[in-house]
Amino acid sequence: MPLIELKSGEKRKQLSILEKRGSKMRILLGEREYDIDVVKVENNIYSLLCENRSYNMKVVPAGKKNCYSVRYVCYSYDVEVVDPETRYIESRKKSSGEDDENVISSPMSGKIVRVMVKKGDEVKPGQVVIVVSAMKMESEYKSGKAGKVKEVLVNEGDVVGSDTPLIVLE
Amino acid sequence: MPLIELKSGEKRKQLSILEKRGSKMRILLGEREYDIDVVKVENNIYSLLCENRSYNMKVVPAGKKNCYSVRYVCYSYDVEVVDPETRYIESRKKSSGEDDENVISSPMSGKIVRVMVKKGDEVKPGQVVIVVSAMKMESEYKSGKAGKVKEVLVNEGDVVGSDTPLIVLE
Amino acid sequence: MVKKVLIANRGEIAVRIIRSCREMGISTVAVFSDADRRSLHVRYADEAVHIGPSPSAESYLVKEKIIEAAKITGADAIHPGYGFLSENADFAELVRSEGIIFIGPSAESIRLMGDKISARSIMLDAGVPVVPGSSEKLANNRSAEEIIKETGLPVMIKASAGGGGKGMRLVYKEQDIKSSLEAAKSEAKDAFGDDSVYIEKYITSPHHIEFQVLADKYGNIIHLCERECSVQRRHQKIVEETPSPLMTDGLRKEMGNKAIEAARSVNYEGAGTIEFLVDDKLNYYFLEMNTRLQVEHPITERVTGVDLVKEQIRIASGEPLSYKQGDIFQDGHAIECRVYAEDPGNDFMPCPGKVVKITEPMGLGVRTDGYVYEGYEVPVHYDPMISKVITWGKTREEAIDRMLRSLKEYNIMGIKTTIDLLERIMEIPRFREGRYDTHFIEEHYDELLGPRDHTEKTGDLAMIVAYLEYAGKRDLMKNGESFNSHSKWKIENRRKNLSGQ
Amino acid sequence: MVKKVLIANRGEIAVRIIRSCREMGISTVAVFSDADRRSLHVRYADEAVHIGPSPSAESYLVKEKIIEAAKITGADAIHPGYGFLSENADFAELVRSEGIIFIGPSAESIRLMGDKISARSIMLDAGVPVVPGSSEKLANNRSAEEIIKETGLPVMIKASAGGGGKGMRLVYKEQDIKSSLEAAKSEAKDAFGDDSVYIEKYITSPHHIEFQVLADKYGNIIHLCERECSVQRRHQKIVEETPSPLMTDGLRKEMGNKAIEAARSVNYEGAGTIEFLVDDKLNYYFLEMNTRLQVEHPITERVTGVDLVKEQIRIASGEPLSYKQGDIFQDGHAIECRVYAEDPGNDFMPCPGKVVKITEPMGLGVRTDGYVYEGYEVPVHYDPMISKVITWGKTREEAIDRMLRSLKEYNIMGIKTTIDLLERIMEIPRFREGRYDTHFIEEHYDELLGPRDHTEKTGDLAMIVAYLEYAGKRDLMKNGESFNSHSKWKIENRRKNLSGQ
Repeated sequence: MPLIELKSGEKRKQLSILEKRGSKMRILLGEREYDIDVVKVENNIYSLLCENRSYNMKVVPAGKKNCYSVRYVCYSYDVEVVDPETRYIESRKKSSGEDDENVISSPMSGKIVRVMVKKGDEVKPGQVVIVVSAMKMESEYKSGKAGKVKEVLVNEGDVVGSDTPLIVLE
Repeated sequence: MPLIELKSGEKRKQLSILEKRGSKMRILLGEREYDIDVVKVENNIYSLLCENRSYNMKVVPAGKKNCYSVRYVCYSYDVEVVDPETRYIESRKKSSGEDDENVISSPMSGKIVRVMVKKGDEVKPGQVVIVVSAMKMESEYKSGKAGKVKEVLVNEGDVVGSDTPLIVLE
Repeated sequence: MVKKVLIANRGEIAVRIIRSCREMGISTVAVFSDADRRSLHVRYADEAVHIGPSPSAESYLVKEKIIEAAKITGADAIHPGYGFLSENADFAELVRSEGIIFIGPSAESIRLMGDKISARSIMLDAGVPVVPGSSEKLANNRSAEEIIKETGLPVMIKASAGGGGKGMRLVYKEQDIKSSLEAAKSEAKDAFGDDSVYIEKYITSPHHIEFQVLADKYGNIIHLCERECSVQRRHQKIVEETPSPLMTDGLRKEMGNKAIEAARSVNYEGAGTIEFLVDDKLNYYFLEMNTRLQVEHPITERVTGVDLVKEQIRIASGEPLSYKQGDIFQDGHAIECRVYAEDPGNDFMPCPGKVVKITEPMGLGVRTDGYVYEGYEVPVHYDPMISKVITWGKTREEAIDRMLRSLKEYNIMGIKTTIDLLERIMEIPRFREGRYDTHFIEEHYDELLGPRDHTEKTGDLAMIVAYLEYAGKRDLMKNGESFNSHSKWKIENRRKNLSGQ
Repeated sequence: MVKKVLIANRGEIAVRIIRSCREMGISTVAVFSDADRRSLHVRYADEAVHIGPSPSAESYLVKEKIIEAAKITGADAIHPGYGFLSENADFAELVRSEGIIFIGPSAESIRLMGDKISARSIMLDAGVPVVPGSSEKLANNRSAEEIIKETGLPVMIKASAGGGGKGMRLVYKEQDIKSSLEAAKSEAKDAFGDDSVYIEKYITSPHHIEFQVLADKYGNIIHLCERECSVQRRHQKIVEETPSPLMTDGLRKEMGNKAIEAARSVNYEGAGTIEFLVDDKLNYYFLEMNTRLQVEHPITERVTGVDLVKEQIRIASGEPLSYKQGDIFQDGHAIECRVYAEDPGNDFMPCPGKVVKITEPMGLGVRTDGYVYEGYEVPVHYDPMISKVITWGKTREEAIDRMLRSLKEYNIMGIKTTIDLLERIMEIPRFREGRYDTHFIEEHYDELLGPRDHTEKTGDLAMIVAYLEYAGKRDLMKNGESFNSHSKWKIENRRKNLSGQ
C-alpha cells in the first residue's frame, strides 16, 4: 500500500491497513492501532464498530481535492487525505511559488449584487471587493491581502455556487 | 429518433417526441398528443406537469430487461420499452422456438428449505418442486408444465434472490 | 435507575426502545446477527455486539449469547421487546439469576399466562369471564366430543401451546367434530411438539379488543384503556385503533377493572395486555394475556400521553407508577397501520429485498415507527413488518382522513408493501362507519385486492415516464452521462446538442 | 365549504397547508417561480401553475399573477401562508374583488394592525396595555426628545413601517438621543421609504410571549393560549415553546382575554396572533398583531389538538368556530426548533446548496414540517428556513429531552444548518430551567458557538472514514467499481483480490 497521510486541523497522521477480513480491519493510525468493523451503509454514511461502540459517521467532500468533512453526532472534522500525488504537487508549488491566495472565491452560493473593483484596481487587505446576496441577506467579501486586480470573473446579476473564483489578484 | 414502442398490459403504443424546450416536451403517444413539463427530481422519481396537473411518478426496474414498474399515487403500471434490438431478438426467438418457460425461478428472495426433485425426475404440472422460506413463512413452488428435470441449480440451505433460476426442465 | 439497557431484539421495536432510553439518558446496547450488521438498531445504539449467524435460532433466540453480550458491555438491564425471547420464562429467570434486571414480569407470571389452559382457569378463579368451553387439556376424543356438545356448536378447537393460527380448527357441524379434532392435534404436534388441544365456543361477529395495563412492584395496577384490533388477516392484526368504535364508557370501566384483576391474579409487574373477544351484544371473554409490549402500543401512547417504554424501565428500576388511574384518559383518537414487506396481490407472499427509496409521511398528527432506510436490504430471516404509521385526530374521522393522507405520502420503492391495501381499508365504508369485526378483510377481499380503476391519461403518462427512465439509462451507458441527470446545466447542454443535430 | 385552494406561497408552509387540505378532501393549487420547479409544494399539490422568474418581486409578490393562476385553475379560495403577500391589505382586497375567498382577515383589519402607530392607539382605546412611549409618528426631534424624557431612559426608537430590526435604535444615555434618532430615521427611509419613527420604553429582561386567537364571521373569538418566543437571534425567533415557563394560570386568563379584546377591536376574522412584551415582574405590553398564521403555530396545535389551518379554512368558508373557549386547554408541553440553512459558526451566513442526504427524526412525540429532500437544491432566492422540529412531552423536561433526541437523529448533509446550535440551546442550564429572556443567545454566545470538546479516538475514526471514502472514490475511478460498494459480494471479491496480491 502506498503511504497515506491524513491531516485534520493541527494533526498529521500516517495510516496503514494491517489486516482486512470481510468488513473487519486492523488499522495503524499514527501510534495507535484500531480494530474496527466498518461498512458503508448508505451513500456518504459509514457504520463503524470499535470496541463494541457503534459510530454512525457521515462524510461529504469539503470543496478542495481529497478533503472531506466528517461528522459524528455533534462533532465535525475536516480531514485531508495527502496522497503521493498531492505531496508531489505540494512540493512543486512550494518551489515555484504558486499561490491559491491570489484568488478570492465565494464562500457560499448567491447572486452577485455589486462588484466594487475592476481590472487594474489596487486593493488593500480588508477592502470590500464584492457583495453577494442569498436568502434575503447581503454579505460583503473582503480581500485577504493587498494587490492589483488581475481579472474579475463575474458580473453583477450572476448567480454563483460556493467556492467559485470571483476575482484574481496579480 | 428510432421507433420506440411501449407495452403496458394489453396496450401497445408508439411514442415520438415532437418537440423539446428545456424541461418542456410535446410527445405523441399512440393517437394522443401531450404537452408536458417533466423533470427527474430524485433518483427514480419524476415530476410531471400536464395541463396544470401535477404528477409525482415513481419508476423502478421490473426485473426483465427494459421493463419498468411505474407508480402514481395508488396506481401501478408495468411498462415494457420495446426497442429495435428487443424486437429483433423477439422475432429471432419466435422462429427458433426458444422458450424461457423451461426454467423455474424464485418469485421472491428466501432460503431453500427442501428440493423435492432431482436430475432426471419426471414432473407433472402443479407438482411442488421446491420449498422456500422467507420471513417466517414457507412457500411451495410448483412446476408450470410437465417435463424431465435437466438440472437443479440450488441446494437446500442456499439463500437465493428473487428471479433466480432454481430448476431447469428439458 | 437503570444505567445501560441491552435490547434483545431487532427492527423497529429495538429502535423505538433506544429512542426512549436516549430521552432518559440511559445508554443502549444492540445485539445483532450476521444479517443485521447494517440494520438501523446497530447503527443507532451506543454499543453493538455480534451474537451469531442470521437464523434467529442461532442468534436472537440464544439466551446465553444475549447474557454474555450484556456482561461484556456491562449492561445492567435487558429489554426483550416483543417476539423472540420476550415471553420466554426461562430467559427471564436466567437474566435475573445473573444479577441483571429483566424489563418485564416475573418468570412465574409469564409461565402462568403462557399456558392457555392454566391462564383460563386462573381467570375463572379471578372472576374474569372466559369463552365457554373446556378448562383442561383434552385427554381423548371421547371427552372432547362431550364438551363440544355441552358448549354447543360452533366451536373452535385450539392448540394448548398454540399461537399464530396453527393447530386451530373451526367446527360447525356435528359430523366434522372427529376429523377436526384429529387434524388440530396432528398440526399442534407438528408445530409445537405437544398435541394438547382445548375447546372454545366460537363467537360469531367477534371483536378483538385488548386492554393495556401497567403494574409496579408495589401492587399498584392501572389500565390505559382499550385497543380495537379486529382488522386482521390470517389471525394477524394489520390495523388497530383506540378508542374502539364498539366501546361504551360503562363497558370500558368494567373491562378495564377486569383487566386489572387479571393482572393482579398473576402478581403481574410491568406493561402487559389482556386480550378479550367481544361479541355484537358486548359480551366479553378473556382470550389471553401478552406479558410484554405489544406491536400496537403506540396508539395508547398517543391518546394517553404515556411513554410505555419509559414506564417499563421505571417500573423495572423499582419506581412506583408515575400515574394513577384518575390521570388516565383518552384524548382524541389514534389509529395504527402496519406496513409489511409483502405482496398483498400475491397472497401476501413475503417480499424481502432492497429498499431503493423511502419517503416517510410527516406533519401534524403523524408518527412512524420503522427501521428501513434507503439502500437497506430487508433480510429474509425475520418478521416482514418494516414500519408502522400512527395517526391522531380530535375525532375518529380526522384520524382516518389523516391516515389516508399519510399513507398516500408514504413511498417505499424496491419492495412490495401493504401500503396500498391499508389505503383501501381506510376507504371502505364499513371501516369508516366503525362497523367491522374480525371477518372484515375476508368479507371485503375483492374491494381490497381487486384492480384499481384508472384513467387512460395516467396510464399514458406512466408509459412516458418509463420511456424517459429507459432513455436516461441508455444515454448513461452510451455517454457516461444521463440526460435525466440532476444537474440542470447538463440537461440544458444536452438539449442544445440535440437541437443542433 | 371551499372546494379548491390556491396556496400563494412556497416551502414548508405551502406543504403544510396542502396536507390539511388533503385531509379535508379539498383540491390544491401550487404556484411556483423558475427556481421552484423542483420544490416539494409543486410536486405535492394536485395542480401547479408557473408564475414567473425566481426573484419573489417577479413571482410570489405579483398579485395579478396569483389571481390569474387561481382563475385558470378554478380555485375558489387563496391561502397566503406567512410572509410574501400574507399581510398585504391590497392583495386581500383584490382577491375578494375578484370573487375569490381570501383565507384571512379583512383588508381593513390588516391595515389597522399593519401600521404600528395606529395599532398602538387602537389598543389603548380597547384597554390593552402598550409599551409606554409615543402614540403618534414623531414630527421632529424636538418632540421626540421630550417624549423620551417623559418615558424615561432606556428607550427604543422604532420605524413606524418597520420590521426585521431595521430602523431600530436602543438609547441608554441622554447624549445619544439626537444621533440615534437621526440614524433610525435615515435607516427607516432607506429600508421602507418612510422615515417615521416612534418611541417605546425599553424593557430590560424582556420576554416575547404571544397569544393565538381564532375568530369567526359571527363575532365568536377564542384564544388558544400562549407561545413563549424569547429565544431569538437578530430579532428572529429560533426556539418557541408552550406553555411559557413564565406564565401563571391567572396571567394566562388575563392576557388571553386582552388578546381577544385586541382582535375584537379590529373586527378580526380567522387565525391571528397578538404579540406581547412581558417583563420579569409579569407586566405585559401589546407589541403588534400578526394577521396571519405564524411559523410557530404547530406547538399550539400539539398542545390544544386544534388543526389551525383547517380552522382557517372553515372560518373562511363561513362556518362558526368548532371550539368554545372552554374546550381549549394545554395538554402537556410542546417545543419548536427552527432549522435554517445557515452557518452559525460563520455569523449565520446563509448556506443555500444541494441536500446530499436527509434523515428525519421519527417516533413518539415528534413532528417535522420541512420541504427539502435528497438531491434538492435549496434556492438562494428565498428564506433560509428549511424545516421545523416540534416535540411534545407530558412535562417540559420530557419535551426538551425528546427535542435533544430528535435533533441528534436529524441528519442533513451537503449544507450547513442550525441543528447543532439548537442542540446546544437545549443543553444550556438556563434554558432547561426556563429562566431566559430575549438576550439568551447573546449572553451564551461562546457556549453556543465555541468549539466542542471531543476525544482523540473520534478524531482518529473520522480520519479513517475520510480515508475509506477517498479510497472508495479512487477505486471507482480506476476500476469503475468501488470497494465500498453497497453490495457485500463485491466487497468480498475485492478483498480476496487484495489478499492475493
